Amino acid sequence: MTKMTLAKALNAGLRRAMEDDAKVLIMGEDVGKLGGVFRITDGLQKDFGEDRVIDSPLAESGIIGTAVGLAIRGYRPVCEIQFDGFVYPAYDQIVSQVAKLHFRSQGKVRMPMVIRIPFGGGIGAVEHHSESPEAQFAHTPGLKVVVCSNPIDGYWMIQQAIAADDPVIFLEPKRQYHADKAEIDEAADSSAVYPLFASRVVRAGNELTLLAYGPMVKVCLASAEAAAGEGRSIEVIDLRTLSPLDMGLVLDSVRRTGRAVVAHEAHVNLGIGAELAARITEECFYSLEAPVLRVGGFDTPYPPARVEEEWLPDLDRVLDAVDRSLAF
Amino acid sequence: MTKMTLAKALNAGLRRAMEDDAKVLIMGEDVGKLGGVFRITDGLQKDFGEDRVIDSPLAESGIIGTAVGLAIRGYRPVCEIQFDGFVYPAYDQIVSQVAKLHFRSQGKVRMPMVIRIPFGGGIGAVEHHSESPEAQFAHTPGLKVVVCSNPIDGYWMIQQAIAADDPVIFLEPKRQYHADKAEIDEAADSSAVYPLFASRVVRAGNELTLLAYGPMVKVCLASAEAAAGEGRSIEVIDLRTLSPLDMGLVLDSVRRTGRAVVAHEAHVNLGIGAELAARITEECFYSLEAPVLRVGGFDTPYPPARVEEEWLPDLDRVLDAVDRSLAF
Amino acid sequence: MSSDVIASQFGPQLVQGSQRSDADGGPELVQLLTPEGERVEHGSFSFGEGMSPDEEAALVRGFYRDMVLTRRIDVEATALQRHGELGIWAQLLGQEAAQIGSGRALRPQDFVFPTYREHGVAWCRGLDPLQLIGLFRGVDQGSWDPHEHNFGLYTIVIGAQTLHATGYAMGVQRDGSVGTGDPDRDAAVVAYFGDGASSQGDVNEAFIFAASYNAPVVFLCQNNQWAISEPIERQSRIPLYQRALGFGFPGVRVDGNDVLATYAVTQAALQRAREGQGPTFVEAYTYRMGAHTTTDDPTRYRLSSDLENWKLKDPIQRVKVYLTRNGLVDQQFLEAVDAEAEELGERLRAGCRSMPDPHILDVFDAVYAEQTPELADQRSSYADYLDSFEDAAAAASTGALENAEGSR
Amino acid sequence: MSSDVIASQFGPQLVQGSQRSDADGGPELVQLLTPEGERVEHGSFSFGEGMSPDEEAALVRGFYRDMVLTRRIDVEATALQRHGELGIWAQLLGQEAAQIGSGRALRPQDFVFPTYREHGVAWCRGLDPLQLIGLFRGVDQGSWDPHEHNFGLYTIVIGAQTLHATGYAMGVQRDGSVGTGDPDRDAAVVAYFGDGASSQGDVNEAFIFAASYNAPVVFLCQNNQWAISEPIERQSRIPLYQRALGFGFPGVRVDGNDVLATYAVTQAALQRAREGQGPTFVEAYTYRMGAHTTTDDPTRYRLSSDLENWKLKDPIQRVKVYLTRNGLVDQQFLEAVDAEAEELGERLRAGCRSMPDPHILDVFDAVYAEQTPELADQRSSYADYLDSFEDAAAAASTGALENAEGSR
Ligand SMILES: Cc1ncc(C[n+]2csc(CCOP(=O)(O)OP(=O)(O)O)c2C)c(N)n1
Ligand SMILES: Cc1ncc(C[n+]2csc(CCOP(=O)(O)OP(=O)(O)O)c2C)c(N)n1
Ligand SMILES: [Mg+2]
Ligand SMILES: [Mg+2]
Repeated sequence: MTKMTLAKALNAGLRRAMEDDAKVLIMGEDVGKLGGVFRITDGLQKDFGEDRVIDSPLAESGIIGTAVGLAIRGYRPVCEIQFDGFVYPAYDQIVSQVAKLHFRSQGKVRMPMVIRIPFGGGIGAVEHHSESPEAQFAHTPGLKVVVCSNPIDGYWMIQQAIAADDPVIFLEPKRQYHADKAEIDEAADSSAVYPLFASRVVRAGNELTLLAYGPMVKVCLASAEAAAGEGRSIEVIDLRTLSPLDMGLVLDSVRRTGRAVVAHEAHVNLGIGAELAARITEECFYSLEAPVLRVGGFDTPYPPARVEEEWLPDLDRVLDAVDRSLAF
Repeated sequence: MTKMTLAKALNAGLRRAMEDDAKVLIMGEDVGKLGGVFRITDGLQKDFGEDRVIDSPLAESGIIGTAVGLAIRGYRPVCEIQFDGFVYPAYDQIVSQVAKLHFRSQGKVRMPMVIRIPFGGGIGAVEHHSESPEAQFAHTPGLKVVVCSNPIDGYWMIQQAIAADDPVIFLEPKRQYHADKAEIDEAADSSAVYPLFASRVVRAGNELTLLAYGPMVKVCLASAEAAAGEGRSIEVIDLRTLSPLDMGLVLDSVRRTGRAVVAHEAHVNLGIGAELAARITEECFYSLEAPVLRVGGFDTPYPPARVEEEWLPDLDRVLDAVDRSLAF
Repeated sequence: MSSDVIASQFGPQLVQGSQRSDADGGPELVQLLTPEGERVEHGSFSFGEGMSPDEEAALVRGFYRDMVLTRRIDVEATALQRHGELGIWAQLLGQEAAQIGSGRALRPQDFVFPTYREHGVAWCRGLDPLQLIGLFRGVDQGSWDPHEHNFGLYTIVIGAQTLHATGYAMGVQRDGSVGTGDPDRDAAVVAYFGDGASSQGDVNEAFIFAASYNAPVVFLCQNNQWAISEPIERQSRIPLYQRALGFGFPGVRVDGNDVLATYAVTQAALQRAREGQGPTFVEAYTYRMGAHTTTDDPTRYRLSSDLENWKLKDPIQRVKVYLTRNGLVDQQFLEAVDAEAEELGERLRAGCRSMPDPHILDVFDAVYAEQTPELADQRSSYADYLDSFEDAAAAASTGALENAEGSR
Repeated sequence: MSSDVIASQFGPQLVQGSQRSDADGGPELVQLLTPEGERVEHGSFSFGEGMSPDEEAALVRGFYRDMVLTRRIDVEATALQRHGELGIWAQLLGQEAAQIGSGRALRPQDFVFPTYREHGVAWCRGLDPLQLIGLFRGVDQGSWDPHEHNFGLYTIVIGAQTLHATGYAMGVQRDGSVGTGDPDRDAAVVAYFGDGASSQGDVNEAFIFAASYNAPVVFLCQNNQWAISEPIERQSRIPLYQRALGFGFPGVRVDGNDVLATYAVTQAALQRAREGQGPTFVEAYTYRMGAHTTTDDPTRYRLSSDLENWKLKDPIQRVKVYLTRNGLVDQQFLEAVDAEAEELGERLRAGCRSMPDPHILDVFDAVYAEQTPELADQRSSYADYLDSFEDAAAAASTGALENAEGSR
C-alpha cells in the first residue's frame, strides 16, 4: 500500500502498463525529460528509453495521426495532449480516423489507443487551459470516454484503458492531480478491480441522485454532506464512463430516489447532462418527481481566471439545484 | 417571382449579398470556375472576380484561419466547406478562434463570418460525405448555428447570416439541393422577412409536436400527413436555428400538445434532441403526457451507402416514435 | 530601398510564373523512356541494372500487362457507375505508370497507405479489384484486410494517411526492421497522396515527424496537375518535389507516365528508407486524363488541348511501342493480355452486380472491438422494429390468405 | 544497391547531426553587431544606410532604451507572479533584441499577430504593459483594441495566428495597399511564432496560402532553441529558415540577439512585402534565457553551461558596450534609462495590484455581438441567484442586528 496523489497514481499506472506490455508507448509534447508539464510521465523515459516514451514535434494532429500508424503496426500508443484546449488540432484525426478505423475495416483494424487529456478548470490558468471537451467525444461513435476522479481510479483505470482494444479518451481532472492522496494497493489482483466502463455509487442516499464525474465528484460529495446536515439524503454517483454511459446503475438509483441532478464543468447546453436528462426521463418517466436538473458551466467561453470560481459550478450552485429539485 | 431549387436559391442569395456589400468574400475549395462541387457558387467568380471568389489551397484550417484574418481586416468571408466530413481539419480554428475572438477581445474584434456546410446523408456517397456535425458546433459558445430546409429559407437565411455580426455555421441539407422548387420573391423587402434566429411552425396540430430541421423537415411533414390519415393531429416545427434555440416557440407548442418528438439525422446520443428533451422536460414538466422521444441516426458511424436508407430516420421511424409517444 | 536591392538581399527572385506552362516537367524530370518509346539514360537513376536482358524484358512486359489490366479495371468501373451500379468512381486514367511503377518496386514486407485512387497499386499488392469496386458501390468502406496485403484502407480525408504511414514507419523502426541488411526483413512504408493534398497541415506534419525521427517512409505524390478544379499552381508556386528541401530530406521529380523511371526512382527511395536513411519525397509528374470522379465535369475548368497534349504521353502506349519496336513482345502476348483484360472486365461486371448488400444490423457490430451495452440495445430494438414490419407483412399476407379463403 | 549510390542519386546526404551544437547559428547567420559590441559588415544587409551618424546613434540609443525597459517589464512581471499577483508569466528574457529590432522596423499601418511572448513588440506598438500583465493576472484575455495599435491579441494556441496574419495580408492586398509606392499606404503584416510552432500544420498552411496568393506577410520566427523542454532538433533537422525554400519564398537567419541586424533584416522583409514581392521567412536565432513560463523548471531538461554560453551574447550588453565604447552615450543617458526603468517598475507593481477584478455578469455580455435570448436568460437567472445570497446575507445581518437588539 502506497499513499499517492492522482498525479503519482497515474504515473505508477502508466509505469505498470509499460512493464506489462512492451507494445505500450507514450507519446506527446514534453513527456520525456520533463515528464510532461504535470509530471504524469515523470521518470518513464529514463527507464523505458526514447523509443517508448516519445517526445513529439509540437503538432497534435501529428501525434494522433502517427499513433494511428503505430497502432496499425501493433503498438498501443498512449498519447498525452498537454491541455484540453489543445486537442482540437487533432480533432480530425480523432473523429475521422481513430474513431472510425474499426468500423471502416469491419474490425480488421483495431485502435487500442489511449488519448490522455488533463481537463477542466479551477487552476487559475490562461485561455484554452481549462476546457471540458468531453461531450464532443462522447457524441462520436467509435470512441469510448472515461474520466477518473481520484487516485485509486486513476491507477487502475489508466491500466484498464490501455488494455482495452478500443480507442479511449481518458480525461484527467487536472485540479485534482495534487489535491488528495489515497492508499493504493499495487499488489491487488488487477482482474478483480472495479470494471472500467462502469459507474459507481460513491455515497448512498434515497431522496435525490446527484450525477457527476471528474472534478465535480468531490464538489458533489461535499454538497451531499452539506445537504445531510439539513437532513437530506442524497445519493452521489461517480459516472466514470461517459461513453458508453452505464445507465443501469443510474436508472436504478433514480427509480429509487425519483429525482436527479447532473453536474459538470462543461457548458450545460448539449453537455453530458442533456443526454442523461433525456435518457432518464425516457426510462423513468413515471418515477420522476421533478425534471432532471443540470448544473454546469455557463454557455459562454471559459472566462478569465479571476472570475472562474464564480463561473464553475460549486457547492452552493449544486445545492441550489438540489433544493430546486426537492422543492418541485 | 422565380422558381428555384435550394441550390439555385442559395446561389441567388449569395449573389445578392455580394452585390449589397463589397466586403463579402467567398472562399473555399473549387468555388471558382467549378462553382463548387454542388454549384452553389456557380458563376460568382466570373462576375465578381478572383479577389472576391477565392479558390483556396486544399486546406480547411487554412481557409478558416485566413478568413479570421480577413474578418479582422474588415471583410465578411463566406467560407464553403466542401462536405460535412471535411470540416474537422478546421475544427480548431472554428472552436478556439472564430468562436472566441469576440469574447477574448470583449467585443473589440467581431467575426462576421459564415461557414457554409452541405450536410447530412441520403445521397449514396462514400465515407465522410454524409455527416451531421451540428451538435458539436451548437455546444460551442460563440458560434451561432442555423439550418435551412427549403429554397425560400435558403435564399433569405444565407443573406441574413452574412449580414449578422456573429459567426454563423450555416448548414445546408445537401439531399434537398435539387429536390424541390419554390417561388422566391426576390423583390420582397428583406427587412420584413422571417427572422434568422427563429423557429417556425410549418404544420399546425394539437396532439404532438414534431421538431426537426434541415433534411428531416420534409420527412416529418410527410409523417404528419400520414398520421393525419389516421386521424392524428401533429404539429411540425422547423427549428431553423440550433444555436440559439428558439425555445419560446417550442415550449408554447409542447405546452399545447403535451407531447414532443425530435428527429435528426445526427447520432441520437448527445444530439440536438438531447438538449431539446432536457429543456422541454424542465420547462413543461407538468404538461408532458409522455417523455420527449428522439429519432435519429444510430450511435454508429454513418454506414455504407447501400444501407443508409435503413440507417437514416424515415417516415416509418418517425411515425413509430409518434405512435409510441401517443400511446404513452 | 529598391526592389532590386531587396530581391538580391534575399537571393534570387523565387516567385515563379506558372510552372505548369512547362508541361514537360522541366529539366529536373527523371525520365528513362520517352513518350516515343525510346530508352534514355539518366545521370542518377537507371533501370534494369544487374538484370539479364531477358529478365528485364520480362519485367517490362509485366508492367505492360499490369497497366493494361489496371486501365481495364478503371474503364469497367467507370462504366458500372454510368449504369448506376456504383455510387461514384475515382478514375486513374493516365496514372497507370505512376502506380504500377511504384507499386511493383515494393517488397512484400513494405506497407502502403493509399488515397482513394490507388487502384493500380492495389492491383500490385494482390487485391481483388472487386474489393475496390465494393467500396464505391457502397456495400462497405473497404473489405480487405490491410494486414493481409500490407495495403491500408483507402483514405478519403485528404492527407490523413500520410501521418499514418509515418507512424507505421516509426513502428517498423521500433521493430528493428530497418538497416539490418536483411532484404527480407528491412521494410519501407509508402504514403500515396495527391498534389492538392500537399497543402494539408497533416501532410506537412508528416514531413516533420518523418524527418525528426528519420522514419523509413517514402512520400509518393502523384502530381496529376489538378485537385478537382484547382490547378497545381494554387498549391505551390515551385515544383512540388522541392517542398522536401524545406524539411531536410531529398525530393525528386520523376516522369510519372514513364513506368521504368517511376520504378527505378521508387525502388531507390524505398531502398534508402529500408537502409535507415530516412524519408524521400517522390513527385510522380503525371496527368489525370479522366474526370476527378464520375460526378465531375472537367470541361468547366480545363482546356481540352491540355488533355490532347497529355494523350501524346500516354503511359501504356510508350511501353507498347518500346516492346514492339525492340521485338520484346509478339502479337500473341499482346493478344493474350487483351483477352485477359476482357475476361477481367466480365468478371468485374458480373461480380459487381451480384455483390450482396450489407445488412443494417451488422452495422451495429462493427463499431467497437468490445461491444457496448447501449449499442447492443439499439441493435436489438431496431431488430424488433424491423421484425414488427415483417410480422405485419406476414399478418397481412396471412390475412389476405384468410380473406381469400373466406371468399371461397 | 549500396547506400553510397543511393545517397548520390538523391544528391548530398541531407540528414544532419545536431545543428545546435553549432550554437553560433552557423555561417548563414546575418550579424551586424558582434557579442563583443563590434560593428561588422554583411554582404546583403546593412544598418543605418541613408541616415546621418547622429540619426543612426539616436536610433541605436532608442533600441537600447527599449530593450532595457522591456527587460524591466519582464523582470517585474516575473516578480509579480512570484508574489502571487499573476497566475503565470511568459518571460522574454534574452529575446529583447529579436523583438525590439523587428518591432521598431514596423510602420504604423503594418499589423502584428503575436504569440503570448511578444512583450517587446507590444511595447514598440505602444501598448501599456499593464495590458499584458492583466492578461496573465487573469482579469481578461487581452484588453487592448487590436485596431488601435495594429497589434492583435495574444494567441495561445500555437501557430493559429500565422493563418490570421496571412488572411489579414490578403485583406491588405484586396484593399490595394500593396505596391502603390506610397510609404504611408503600403502595408505589411508580421506573424510572430516560435521554433516549436513551426511544426504545426497551421503554420505550414500559412506558408502555402501566403505563397499561393503572394501575400504581404513576414513570418518572424524567434528560434529560442526550445519549445518548453524540446530542443529545436525535434522540430527540424535543418536550419529552420530553410523551411521557406520548400514553399518557394526566401528565408533568412538573423542573429536575434543583435538588434541592428534584426532591425535591418526585418525592415527589408517588410519592404519586400509592402512592394508586393510576397512573403519572407525570418528566423531570429536567439535563446530563451529564462524558463518557458514561471511554472517551468528548465533545469530538468537543459544544461546550465548552455545558458552561460548564451549569457555572453546578451542582446542588451552588446549594444551598451557599442554605444559606450564609441562615445554615443554618456553616463547621464544610461542613468536616465535606468531611472525610467525604476519608475516603470513601480508603476507596474502598483498598477497590477490595483487592477479591478472582472465581474462575472459581464462574461455573459461578451460572447456575441448580438446577445441571444437564452444567454440573456442565463445571465439574469444567475444575477437573481447571486442576489439571493446578498438578500440572505442582508437578512442574516439584519437578523444579527435584531438578535443584537433583542439581546439588549
Ligand atoms: C480534408 C478534405 N477536404 C476536401 C476533400 C474533398 N476532395 C476530395 S478529392 C479532392 C481533391 C484532391 O486533389 P489531389 O490531392 O490532387 O488528389 P487527386 O484527386 O488529384 O488524385 C478534394 C478537395 C476531402 N476528401 N478531404
Ligand atoms: C496547439 C498547442 N499545443 C500545445 C500548447 C502548449 N504550449 C504552450 S507554449 C509551447 C511551446 C512553444 O514553443 P515555441 O513555439 O518554440 O515558442 P516559445 O514558447 O519558445 O516562445 C507549448 C507546447 C499550446 N499552447 N498550443
Ligand atoms: Mg491531383
Ligand atoms: Mg521556442
